[in-house]
Amino acid sequence: ADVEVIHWWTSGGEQAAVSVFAREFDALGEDKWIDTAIAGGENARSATLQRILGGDAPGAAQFNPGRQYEELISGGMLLDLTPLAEEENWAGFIRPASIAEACLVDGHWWCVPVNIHSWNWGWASIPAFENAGVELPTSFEDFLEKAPKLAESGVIPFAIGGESWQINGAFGVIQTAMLGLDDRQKILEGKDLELAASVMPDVFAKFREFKEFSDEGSANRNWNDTTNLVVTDQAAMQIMGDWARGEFAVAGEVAGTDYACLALPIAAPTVSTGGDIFLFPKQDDPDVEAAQLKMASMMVNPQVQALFNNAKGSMPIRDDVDMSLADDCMQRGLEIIKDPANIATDAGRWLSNDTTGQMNDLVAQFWADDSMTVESAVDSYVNILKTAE
Amino acid sequence: MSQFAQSSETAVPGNGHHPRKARRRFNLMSIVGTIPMILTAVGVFVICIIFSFIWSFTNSKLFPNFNFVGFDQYTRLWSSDRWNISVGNLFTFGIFSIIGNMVFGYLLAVFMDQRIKQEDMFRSIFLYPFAMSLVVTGLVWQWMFDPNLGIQSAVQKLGWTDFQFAPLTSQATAIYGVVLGGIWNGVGVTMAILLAGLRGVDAEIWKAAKIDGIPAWRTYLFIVLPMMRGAILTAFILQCTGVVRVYDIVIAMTQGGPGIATQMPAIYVIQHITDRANVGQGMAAASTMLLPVIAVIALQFALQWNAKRKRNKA
Amino acid sequence: MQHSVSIRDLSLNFGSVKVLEHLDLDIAQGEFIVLLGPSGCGKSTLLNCVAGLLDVSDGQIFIGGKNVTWEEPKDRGIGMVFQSYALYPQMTVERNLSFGLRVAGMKKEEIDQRVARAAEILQIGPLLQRKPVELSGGQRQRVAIGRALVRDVDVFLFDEPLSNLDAKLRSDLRVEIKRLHQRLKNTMIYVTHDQIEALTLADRIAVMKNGVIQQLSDPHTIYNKPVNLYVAGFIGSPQMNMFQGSLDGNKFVVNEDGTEIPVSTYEFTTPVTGKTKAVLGVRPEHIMLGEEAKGMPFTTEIEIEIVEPMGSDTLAWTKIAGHQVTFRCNSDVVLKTGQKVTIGFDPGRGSIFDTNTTNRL
Amino acid sequence: MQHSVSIRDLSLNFGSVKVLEHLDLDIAQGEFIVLLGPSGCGKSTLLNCVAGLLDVSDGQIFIGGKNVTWEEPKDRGIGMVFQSYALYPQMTVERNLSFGLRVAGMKKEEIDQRVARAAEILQIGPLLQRKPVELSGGQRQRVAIGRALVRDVDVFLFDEPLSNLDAKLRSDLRVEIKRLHQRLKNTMIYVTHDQIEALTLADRIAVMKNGVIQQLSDPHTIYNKPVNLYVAGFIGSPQMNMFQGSLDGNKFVVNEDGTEIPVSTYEFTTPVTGKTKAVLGVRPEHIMLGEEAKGMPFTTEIEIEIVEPMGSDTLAWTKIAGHQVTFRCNSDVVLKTGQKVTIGFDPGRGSIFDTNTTNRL
Amino acid sequence: MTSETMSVSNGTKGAIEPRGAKPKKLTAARIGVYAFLVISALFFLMPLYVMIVTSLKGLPEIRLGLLFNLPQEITFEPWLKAWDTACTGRDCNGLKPGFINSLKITLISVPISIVVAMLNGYALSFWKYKGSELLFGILIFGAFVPYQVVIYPLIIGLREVGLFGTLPGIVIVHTIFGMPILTLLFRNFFASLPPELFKAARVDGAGFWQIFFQIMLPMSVPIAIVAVILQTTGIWNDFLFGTVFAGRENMPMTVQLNNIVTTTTGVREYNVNMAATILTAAVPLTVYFISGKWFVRGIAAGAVKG
Ligand SMILES: Nc1ncnc2c1ncn2[C@@H]1O[C@H](COP(=O)(O)OP(=O)(O)OP(=O)(O)O)[C@@H](O)[C@H]1O
Ligand SMILES: Nc1ncnc2c1ncn2[C@@H]1O[C@H](COP(=O)(O)OP(=O)(O)OP(=O)(O)O)[C@@H](O)[C@H]1O
Ligand SMILES: [Mg+2]
Ligand SMILES: [Mg+2]
Repeated sequence: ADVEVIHWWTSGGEQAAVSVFAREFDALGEDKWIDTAIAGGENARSATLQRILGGDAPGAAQFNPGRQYEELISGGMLLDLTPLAEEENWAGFIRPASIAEACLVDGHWWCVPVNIHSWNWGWASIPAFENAGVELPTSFEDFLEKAPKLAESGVIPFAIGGESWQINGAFGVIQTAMLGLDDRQKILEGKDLELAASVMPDVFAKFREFKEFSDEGSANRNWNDTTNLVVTDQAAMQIMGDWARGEFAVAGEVAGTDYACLALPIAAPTVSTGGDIFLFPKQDDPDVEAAQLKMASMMVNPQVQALFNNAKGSMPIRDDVDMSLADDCMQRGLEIIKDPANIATDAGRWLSNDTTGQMNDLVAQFWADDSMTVESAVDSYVNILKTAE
Repeated sequence: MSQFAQSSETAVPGNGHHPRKARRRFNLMSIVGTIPMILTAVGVFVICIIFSFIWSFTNSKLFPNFNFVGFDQYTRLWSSDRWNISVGNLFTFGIFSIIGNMVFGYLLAVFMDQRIKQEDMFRSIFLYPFAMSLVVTGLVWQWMFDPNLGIQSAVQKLGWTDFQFAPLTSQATAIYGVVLGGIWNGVGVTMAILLAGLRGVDAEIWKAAKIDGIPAWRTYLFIVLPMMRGAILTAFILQCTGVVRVYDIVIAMTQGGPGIATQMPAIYVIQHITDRANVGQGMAAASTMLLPVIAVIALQFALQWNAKRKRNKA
Repeated sequence: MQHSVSIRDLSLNFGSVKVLEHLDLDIAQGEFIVLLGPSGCGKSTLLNCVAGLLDVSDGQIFIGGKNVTWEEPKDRGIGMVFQSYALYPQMTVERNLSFGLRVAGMKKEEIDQRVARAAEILQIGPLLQRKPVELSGGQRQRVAIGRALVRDVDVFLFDEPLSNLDAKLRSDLRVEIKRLHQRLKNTMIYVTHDQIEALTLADRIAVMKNGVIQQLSDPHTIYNKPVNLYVAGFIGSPQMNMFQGSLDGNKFVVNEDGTEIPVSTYEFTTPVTGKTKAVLGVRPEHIMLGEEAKGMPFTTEIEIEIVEPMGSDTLAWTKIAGHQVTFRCNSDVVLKTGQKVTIGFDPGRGSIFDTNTTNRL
Repeated sequence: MQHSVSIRDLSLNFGSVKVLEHLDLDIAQGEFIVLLGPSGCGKSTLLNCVAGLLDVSDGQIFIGGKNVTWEEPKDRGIGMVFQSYALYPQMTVERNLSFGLRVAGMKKEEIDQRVARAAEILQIGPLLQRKPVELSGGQRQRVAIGRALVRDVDVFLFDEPLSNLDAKLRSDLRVEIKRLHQRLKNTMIYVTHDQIEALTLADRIAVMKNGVIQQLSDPHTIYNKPVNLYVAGFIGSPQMNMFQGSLDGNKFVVNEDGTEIPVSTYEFTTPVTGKTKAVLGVRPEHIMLGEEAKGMPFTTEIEIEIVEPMGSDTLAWTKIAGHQVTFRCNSDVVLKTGQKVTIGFDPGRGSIFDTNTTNRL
Repeated sequence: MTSETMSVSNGTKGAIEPRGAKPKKLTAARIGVYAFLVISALFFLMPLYVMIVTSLKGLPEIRLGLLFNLPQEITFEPWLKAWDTACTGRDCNGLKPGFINSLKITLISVPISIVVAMLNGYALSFWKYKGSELLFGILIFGAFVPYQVVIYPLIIGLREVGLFGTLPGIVIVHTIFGMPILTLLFRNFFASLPPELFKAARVDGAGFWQIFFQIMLPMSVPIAIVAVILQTTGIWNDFLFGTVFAGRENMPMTVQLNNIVTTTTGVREYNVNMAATILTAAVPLTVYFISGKWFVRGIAAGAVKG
């Protein structure tokens, strides 16, 4: 039977990646992949939810790992993948654990993780640093020391855009760097308010130091226009997820000569476990259900994972995948991910979208509004954690 | 007389008894014809509003539920910086964009009214933005307000190096940049409505004003403008609905930024209902937004009722 | 006798505003009734009630002996003509005329025949294929009448059908309506605030004020024997000349300067005894000039203030005993402003009203 | 003599439509001129040219001896009153009156004085603080006149000022305008299509047709000696009775049935020789009835078709020699439809026109 | 008439006797009028200009950031791509496929929503019943409710009648959301018609539907044009309802436009975005340019009264 898939992969690389899934699925037999692309995660997720509500659920739908779909699970709206997962022993090969946990709730598999995207990257323009006569940074402190020099040489030391998720992403990376994984987890998962109150002021204060080195035009810039500043050597560095690599590739830049990908924190590189998952809303038609299971199985298949992640530029959710085609930066990431100690679980695992949203708002406001004190920002931060569920 | 009445009554059997009570004729077809309206008004809007209120007292997350939590959602709403800023922005945006639209729209209408040769062309130019999707035109405006790409840099390159025009980059001015975009988008329709209103003004008023020696601008301002109540009201209502629902243009131009400086209540509502999966909070915000609208409409009804009562008395 | 239209105890309110209250009116078969009154007195409201376009608050309406109080307009056997013509703008004249018949599902031949007859009566044959915008005001009104005509009904209702036309057309169409009535012999109810129309057209005129019929009589009576001050003042152009004063035996004493006017020729409807405050009304054409004034019970010399030549006759304005007075004279007489002339009148041809009750004495 | 308003060789086109062509008109100081004509004949256009509200295509306009052809309206020394009143709706009456003066920067005392004077003349003192919506039609028109009055100008222009009012108000205000003229003695140019207004108000009437002045004379001449068929037909209500026929020596022979009417009493303006096709026109009030008809050069017995009692007099419709004829008689005479009566007239009081040129013979 | 007021007399007066037509002179006021209009027009056209030149540039040229410069090398590649080959998910057919869907949705929804609103306005003007004014008040109120608030009940309602995710479903949704403003428009229009027209038709025996279809409907052409313009724009540009209610087969063009324009993690092709936007706006723009004249006239025909 046909399986309609809602996703938000609409741009070049994404399109190639989704085509891998579709092609592979279609190749499995008479079942067909019906593609419904809706750009923008928000739009696509809303459409999925509303269509589930309207009794016209798609066969599969893309989500981000997190807590958004908790209610779909508890409401019994999703197909239970556990028998399949146990049969194929997903628990055995899906790594890191935090990615598996996104789908493994109360011992049942409710979704399929398909890739890993890490936020913890810094993208630096090597010519920009060379022109300013400084080395690539070795830490955020180091970067902030070198930044004035960079500014003098006429480049924007710290490139950032205006979208709140960009700002919050960079903030998260800096937070990870300053607190370390354990404290971060205590605060975000454990909601340790005291700890947050004691350590977050430094994070906010540090974060504000970066602002001085950003440019006037950042306020409304898209992330990729921001990346373009690095590509064209107008800016020295940007903190952005691993998808930024595509921008450099399109511009024909070569990692190591034209730009450098710094796994963050530079001293102890980590990988955050963002990424994509698919969930499979319950259907009336048993044929469709069979096809859904076939699709789930296909998505974790090692060959498919290899093809897919190479196309997408993301890391696979299993180790036994041939990623020899991947570029240097990704190879770096694949190295880092091998050690579970380097895994920075995506905050979305612990925080509801509502909470994440409030944090986005807070961080963006703090970034833009110089009159907001660190204290009041921390107060708000703690308060958000306190009321988080 | 009464005798006649009786005989006539009896002559026509089945026509009731005297005195016959008045019976309002009830028109079934009118109700049948407006079934869509009844369904929409009652079945959609009323139900929505009622449920919005109910859900605003629950902790509904992704889907609406009925776990009541009292006024928690409202407490959170009004303690949220973002909401407070949004409300402030709505007023700033509303006041400036409505005034801007009206003033600019009226000016355009007045100038269009000067027996312009190329009226068709100008009208099309002023109207076309209304037909364009804001998703991209917002982006273009963002470019044009960009200090490094847009108007500022273009003018600076012409020699005025001190020229500063990048409203969207500062928290203080970003909302006015959005206002400008909003005016660009909507002023054409306002112009068309006001132009229609202008053309509806009695030509003899113009003649009278000319004979009185009243300069054209004063005629437009003090005589004609107050005569265009219908047109102004229509334009005003259209704009109010636009202002309350303002969403696309902000998303396209600033995404609510810098920071949260240009957030709007509608964005707050929509984000909470959808991506942030906090329907309770979204509904609390929506219900709050509806209160002033309800107040205005209630006021309108009260005024009408009062005027009617007065008229009846007179 | 079978009345064509009977209105019994009719009341109508708009909300709390009472426009008509306990109104009775009987109209004979073939009679031409004109409802005359100032703007807002409820003429159109009454007509709309008869037509079934307004729901009455109380009372009944009979047409052709049938109680039609709650009947649909189309089932009442009426045709109606409006001031604004109310032609359907997108239809040709022919379709305008036939619309009602087509709606009723009448046969094609029958429709054609009726339209042809109406077109012949109203001489609008050449206009049948035009749209209303291509017609002049008079032609439009004729089509509007035609629309009532084709319905082949007993009762015609007219709501100020001529007031949108200019003076000349108005008088032409007035005659046409009169002819039409003579030819068709239908019952007609005609609303107007133009007293000339009322006087020339009506078999009987109902003069209305604030929703109440003041007087219902033939034009001659209405004009010459108005029942009260209101009717006297409303009918006649220029207005009847009014003298404020008091009756004292056979004399009418004008308030201002005590001028005495003998009223022994006047036929009182009610015997008057003692001194009564009263108003004496004299129509402008009953005031005579020069030679003709000589034999009149009351004569006086006055100075002409304004002269209004109207072609066929001439109006002159002056003062008698401190009251503004108009009189009408032959257009052959040459009058000049400031000229002194003798005028006189016979109060027997005038009207006398009680100042308090305003009723005719 | 110094003319108050002189129009010389005036032409006006709207695009290719020529509305006025080579029009000349001289108006004396203090004269009351009425422009009379059917709708669309260019009356308003001419008035607007004088007021400076339309730019003329050719020719000149002089007011008070000054060439004002390209002057701004406010500088021409004119005041204008419009059909729709054109009051500024949101201003009180007082501000309506004073707005122009205030804009011109006049001193407060002067303004107050002028407004007070206008209010006194027009008796609108108590209304000064009201807004136009709170006024009746007649009051509005009075305010509109007041607005022209305060300008203290020599020339008043009226564009159908009374045609939005009902019959009664119209005749009242007509008299007021006449009084105003007598009091102020300004030059007034008054546009109307109502011939009664024209006849009663004018010192001279200019009858227009298609942008051309047909006849410019005093009302008596216009009424009694129309220069052509058009003027004869346009003036007079009901219309002049027209007989188609031909002149043969001292006789007028009606086409239809060869009835002969002796015209020896008629004063020809041009000598007529031989047999000429002509139209004989007789005004309704010049047709006499019964006893009075006896001595007339032409008498006949007819049957009454329609009777229109108008209160002060009565119109009757009949046929003479195949022509529709109306005559006016005293309202005391009782006429009935179908009644046979003798009527007669004196062609010497009528008008005879050449059928071809339509000019008076 | 009004427009004469701005014409200014030249100075010739007094002794010299001017003949002939008033000399035409370009006065300061006239120049000011045109200057204002031209500057305003530039303000309005600027974004369109930027969009057009951007859509004709290659990506490298765009990256230079010279927004207002004309393209050094004109390329129509982006237009072809936007229409024909741009990928929106797995399918790479550009805007093309959605065009038909949008056309379908618009062509069906516009007349239906207009007829429904016309009926409402007609009933509210001529056939008032108890509560009809209240209904109208609620409707106007609905014009202020953010769409998303109303979506849940609508989804559930349409699900219950089995129309969720179908063409009739999306038509109903557009009809509902177009109703408040359109009803206001038509009500005002009908209220400005002479009531005698209605009365005459009643006397002629026509009922609710006959008067509506045979008399009122043909008369409301001017205002219907206004409604068509407003609705076409609204429905054609709708994204929200299209994604939720139309169902997969009927996804409107804006979904594809959005897919082309919005990228979360991918390269943005601005030139294609601009071309796509202009292409998407083509239909409403055409409607505007063709019927702009009627727009003002239609509004004048009654929408501004009352
Ligand atoms: N729909 C309505 N609602 C409330 N009052 C109304 C309505 N229609 C008419 N009236 C009032 O009823 C009274 C009578 O109105 P009607 O139209 O019958 O007067 P009329 O005699 O026909 O006047 P006119 O000569 O101006 O036509 C007026 O005072 C008017 O204000
Ligand atoms: N602005 C205009 N453009 C073109 N033609 C016009 C214009 N104004 C008037 N006309 C034409 O000029 C002619 C004269 O019009 P005008 O208004 O002077 O007539 P009028 O005698 O005042 O008629 P009415 O009694 O109806 O007011 C008419 O045929 C009219 O159609
Ligand atoms: Mg009436
Ligand atoms: Mg005119």
